Amino acid sequence: MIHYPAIVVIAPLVGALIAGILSFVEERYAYPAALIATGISCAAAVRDLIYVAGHGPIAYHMGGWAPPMGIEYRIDTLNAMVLVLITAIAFLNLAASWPNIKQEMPDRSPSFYAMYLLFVVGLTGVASTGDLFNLYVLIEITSLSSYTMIALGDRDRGPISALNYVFVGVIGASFYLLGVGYIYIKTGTLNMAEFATMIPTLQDSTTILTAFILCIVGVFIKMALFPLHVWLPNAYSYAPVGFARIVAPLMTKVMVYVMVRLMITVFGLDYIFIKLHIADTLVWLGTIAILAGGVMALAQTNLKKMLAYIIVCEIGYMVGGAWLGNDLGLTGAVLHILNDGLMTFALFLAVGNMVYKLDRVQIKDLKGLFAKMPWTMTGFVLAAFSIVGVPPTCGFFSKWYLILGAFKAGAWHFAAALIISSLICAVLFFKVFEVCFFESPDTHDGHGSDTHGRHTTVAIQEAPAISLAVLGIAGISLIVVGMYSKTIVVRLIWPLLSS
Amino acid sequence: MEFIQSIKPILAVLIPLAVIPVLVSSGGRPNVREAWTFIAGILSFALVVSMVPAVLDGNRIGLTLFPIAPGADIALSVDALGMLFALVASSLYIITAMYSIGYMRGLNEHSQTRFVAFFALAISATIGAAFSANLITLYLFYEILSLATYPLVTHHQDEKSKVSGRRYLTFILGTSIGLVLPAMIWCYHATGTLEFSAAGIFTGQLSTPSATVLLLMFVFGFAKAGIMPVHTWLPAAMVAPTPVSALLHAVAVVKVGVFSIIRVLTGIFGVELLSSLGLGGLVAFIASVTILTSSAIALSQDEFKRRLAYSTIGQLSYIVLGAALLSPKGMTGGILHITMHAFGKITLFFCAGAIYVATGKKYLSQMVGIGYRMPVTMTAFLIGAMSIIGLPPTGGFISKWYLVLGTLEGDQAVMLFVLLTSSLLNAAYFMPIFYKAFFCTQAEAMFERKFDEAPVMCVVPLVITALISFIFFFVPQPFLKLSTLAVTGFTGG
Amino acid sequence: MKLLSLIVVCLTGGLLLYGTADLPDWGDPNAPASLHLSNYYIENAIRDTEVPNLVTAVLADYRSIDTMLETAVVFCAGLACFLLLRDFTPKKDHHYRHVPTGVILHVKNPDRQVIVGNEFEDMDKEWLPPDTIIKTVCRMLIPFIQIYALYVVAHGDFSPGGGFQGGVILGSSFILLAISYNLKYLLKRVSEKFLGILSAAGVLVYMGIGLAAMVLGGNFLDYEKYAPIFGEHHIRALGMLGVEIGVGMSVTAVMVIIYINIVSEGKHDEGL
Amino acid sequence: MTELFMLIAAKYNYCLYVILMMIGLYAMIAKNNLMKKLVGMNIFQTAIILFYVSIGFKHNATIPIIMGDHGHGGHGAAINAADYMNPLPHVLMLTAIVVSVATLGVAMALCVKVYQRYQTLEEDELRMRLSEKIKL
Repeated sequence: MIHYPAIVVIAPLVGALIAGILSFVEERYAYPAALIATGISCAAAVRDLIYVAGHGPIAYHMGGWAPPMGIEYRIDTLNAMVLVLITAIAFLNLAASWPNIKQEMPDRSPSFYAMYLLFVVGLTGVASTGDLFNLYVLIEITSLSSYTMIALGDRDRGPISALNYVFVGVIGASFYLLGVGYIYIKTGTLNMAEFATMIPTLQDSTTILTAFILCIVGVFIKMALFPLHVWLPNAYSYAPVGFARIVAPLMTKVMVYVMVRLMITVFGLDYIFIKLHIADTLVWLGTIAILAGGVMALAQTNLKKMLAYIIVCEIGYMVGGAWLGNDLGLTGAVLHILNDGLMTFALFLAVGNMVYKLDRVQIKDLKGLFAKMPWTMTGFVLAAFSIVGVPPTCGFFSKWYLILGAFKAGAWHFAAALIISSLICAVLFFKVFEVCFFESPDTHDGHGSDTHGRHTTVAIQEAPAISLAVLGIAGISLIVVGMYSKTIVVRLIWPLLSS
Repeated sequence: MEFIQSIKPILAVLIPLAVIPVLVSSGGRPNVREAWTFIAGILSFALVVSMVPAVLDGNRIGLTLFPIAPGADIALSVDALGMLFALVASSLYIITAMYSIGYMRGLNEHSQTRFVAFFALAISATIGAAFSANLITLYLFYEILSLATYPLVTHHQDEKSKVSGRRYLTFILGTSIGLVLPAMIWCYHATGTLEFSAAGIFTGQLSTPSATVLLLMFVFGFAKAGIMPVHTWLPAAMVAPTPVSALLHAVAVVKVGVFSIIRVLTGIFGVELLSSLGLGGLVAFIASVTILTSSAIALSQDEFKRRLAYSTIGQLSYIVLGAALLSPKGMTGGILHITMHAFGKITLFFCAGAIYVATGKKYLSQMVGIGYRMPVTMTAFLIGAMSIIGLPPTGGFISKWYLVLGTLEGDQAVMLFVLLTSSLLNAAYFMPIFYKAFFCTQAEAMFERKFDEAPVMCVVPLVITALISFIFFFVPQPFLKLSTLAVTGFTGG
Repeated sequence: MKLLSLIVVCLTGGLLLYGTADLPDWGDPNAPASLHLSNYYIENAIRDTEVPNLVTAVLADYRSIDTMLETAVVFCAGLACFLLLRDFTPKKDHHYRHVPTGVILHVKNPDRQVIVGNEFEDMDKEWLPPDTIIKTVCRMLIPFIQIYALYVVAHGDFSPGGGFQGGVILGSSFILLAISYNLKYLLKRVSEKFLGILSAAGVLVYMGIGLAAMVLGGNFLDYEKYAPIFGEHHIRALGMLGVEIGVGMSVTAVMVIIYINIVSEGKHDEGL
Repeated sequence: MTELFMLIAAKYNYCLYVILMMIGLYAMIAKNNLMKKLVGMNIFQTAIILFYVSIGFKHNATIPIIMGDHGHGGHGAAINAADYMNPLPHVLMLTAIVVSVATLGVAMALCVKVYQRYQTLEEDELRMRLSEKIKL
């Protein structure tokens, strides 16, 4: 009897509770407990992936009840992959972030770990549940813990941006809840798989249409798709670094996973693309998101804000790709969930190291960083190349599938947007590299030292070793995932589409 | 003609890559670091040479590394064209490594470890591009090369190199992502594969207008080939130290651009498709425009390295012109010119560097009468210049000879006229330098007659490359055989 | 801005109303929602779980992972209030009242402390004298509220009630104590450490029951698997009771934590 | 006209919940004071709870607690589903109520923190104080 689906979700919850207790009893042991919890969860997720890749989906009946009556956790290749991504990043981030967390909130870091683990519980739950209402509860856990942790960041603007995020998040979650309500009224069941069998008979009922629109709009709000993204830049740039490193790569990507899950298993591909005619409007929405995200990122002076807008741009990739209507576009979107999670994680790791040392993230303050923090900058450069889409790294390969899907679907505007956004990202990152490479740290603003040959050798002040090690692992995984993207696609994503 | 499975190509690519951590770690001790560069250079050159006999008798060595998508995976395969280019790149790497020791120590440049490390990365990317079996592997190494050379071009980290670095990137990265990527994906979408094959991958499902658009996207996409509208990054990149300009901008970087265009013309489109659609003439026209205008601009350039840069742009378009003639002789001439131009132009860049190290002079107007002070450098400059112009005792003559035969074979009189006038222009902008260096009156000479050369480590590579381009005239053997073999592969089928 | 939001709101309203066009009428018995799944619950929930209150049966047994995550949300809210508002900086000045004479001392520097005993009494800044009537009534009322709360928790199986409702009532009894007396009075009896541990322990109880089922071979939260230990009879009802107690514990603790932190803005000295 | 009226009469619970929700949504978006936004949020969530609970209602059916002799192993008389209300929406709404309470608690804690920092809860004053804070 394989219990891995349950262990993946339960382990962080047990860890959170123990860390919660330990924060009152023995503060020292809270961090190791958190580390062990995420480690177990990561191991279970990997075992899940191996099992599912080998033997097909697992259906885990919670409480021993068969699906329509009880809640069922269905793990197939898609969410096994996403689960491994979530738990791996959670574990690595926890290992890398303790210096940052100790620096930012010395007096309450044990309970921060408890809240962090609750966030991980929410994410892993969202990625593995097979029940529509249970998904709402898990989305609430994720957002509740992210509201609090964002407010712990910047003294002046943290609470306000968290509050804005609360209002927008509640609207999003409630729309989704309403959509589930409409589904429940029409079919009487809350289980995804069973609802999928009922869809063919209810093809043309207006309620199912409104239910679909409500669910999708709710997920778009949580995903920060372009017109609804207003809360994201403030929330992610004023969050504490330890938390920004996990919310940036995962929160929006898991919501994209929910959208893909809604498209494939719940409503069914033929209902969405044949019955409804909103596919190409959503591809246009994706295109606008890509371009708007890129342009706004160009205008930023704060490095974290710039990366936040790049996330808005990446969301445009995935939404546009998923709605192209052919298997290549969907493969590209799913592969991009994995790649973009890794890329953003590596980027925010590097930014976290910079903040740990420099404590300022305005781009103009990053002078001479290649000399001062060479290893962090190499990690940052590798992640930047992956976002731009330079071949050895994984960003290129998901763009490859997305553009192919766009060609196949004849969506020239989407393909053009992808190319233009790669160029914009190139300009963005080289604007930062110029500041870091050319100006040596002690020259005053304005002109770099243009005297030939005379250079101050700057002492290397690197971030702590553990953060660098994790940044190294993230960097290497970027290239490895890139190289093995075909095995990922053929073994994990295509069986999904054919089923 | 069969496919030998061997790991030699990947080893040749990995050796310079593997040596980088060693270089970085031995940063403190310069001599150890230089020794390691040499070991890497010699090892990879030996590996490349060991593959020559197998390639010469017609079969290809290769290996598939990572499957990326059905029909497009990262794979290396060495054929005649790839072998020729890899031989040039790896041999000149050793010579330039020696030269850069002399140059960098002569001017005690800062952060030499970073310089050497990125140099090795650039070379490994070049060899990788030479051995790539399909368009996606070529694109992969092309991108790595353009990003690896950015820190080399902007080595001085001052305002001027920042501006030229920005221009370098906008052109190279902009065109490669903006034009080549969509074009490549368009091909993959249309045909389902990106493997270079003699008969081209388009089996008829490509209409003329879309074929022209695709071809133009590729030609202007590979901005490293310096075709006219996208060439401005090359003169701007002259702000880099001379070893960088010498190897990268005379041999590695620009040659990868031209090499990719040839690969696309012969491997993706196929000679029959191009001649049937008449696209060869279009590319030839673009190339000839570049040749004439760049040679004309070179006349007016006073700075030594900028003049050499514009002459490189002209010479590169010779190679593209050769490939675009679609006649066997023309293509052989074009491919052979890769080698001849490489050795000739690198000599000239070495001379420029030597003069700068010895006298600190950059501008030609300040070099009147330099022959008295640095006769060895200037005679090597003469041989290099003659090879570029195409005069008999040097190797350049042979490739120009085949190019002219190619134009006659393809009965394109206009191209013949272009070749001859540009040779005249080459002579027009090289000979005055030599003349003023030696035959100037006592009053004008800016240097007294004392024999005072650049450091030995600079002059020796100078002399070696001059001698090689001289010997090529008599025994061009490995390269000529390779280019004829490559051409029979493309046309003969 | 107001007009724009009005338009948006009316738009969504229109969409929702459009959606209700072919919904079943209110309360008609053969609407699809009340045919498929709920009939199964009504007909054989009593047979499977021997718990007459169907809502608790579904809540704590059929969909028990939902409720566990629900208690996790409650724990998360309590932890959030602690994390956000709690500040440990010591208070700068103190007010003491000398009980026999009624003189009020205002001690300015923080390290000079006065021993709070029968002679001196710690006092809030906006100190309002505790009205004896309220104090005595509340002192009498609170025990009965607490007993009623425990009844509600325990009788979730037979009568409407359960962990959440009972926990809230128990929590409100503590809050009543804090309102009638003052916050320090409550904190003396129910320390912050106790509340923190209780809130986590509640969810751990719930989790423990689930994990034990896994250890005994069943799926997570499958109460059948306790049969060999607790006997075959009423095993699911027992499982549910244990779960309800866990929920009640954590809800009580979290209610009190939220009240304390918000009222005293995290300083845990004066409250309402 | 009458059948439209009949339609409204039969489905008046849905109209009610939509109106309530729109009030809540409007308050959340348009109101200037943060606390009023919180109240709006609460109305918004309560409207959805009303909608769910109204799904579960059946005419002349009692609350979903099975009374009398049906208990103990179910060998008593068969239970007629029509005369008990649908328990599932009530379960779901128990969870949704707890979620809205938790969110309200966290949002209120955030408001307290904002007030501690800026001494105001009015949106426009906040924006003014924020901008002048950036300048100094």
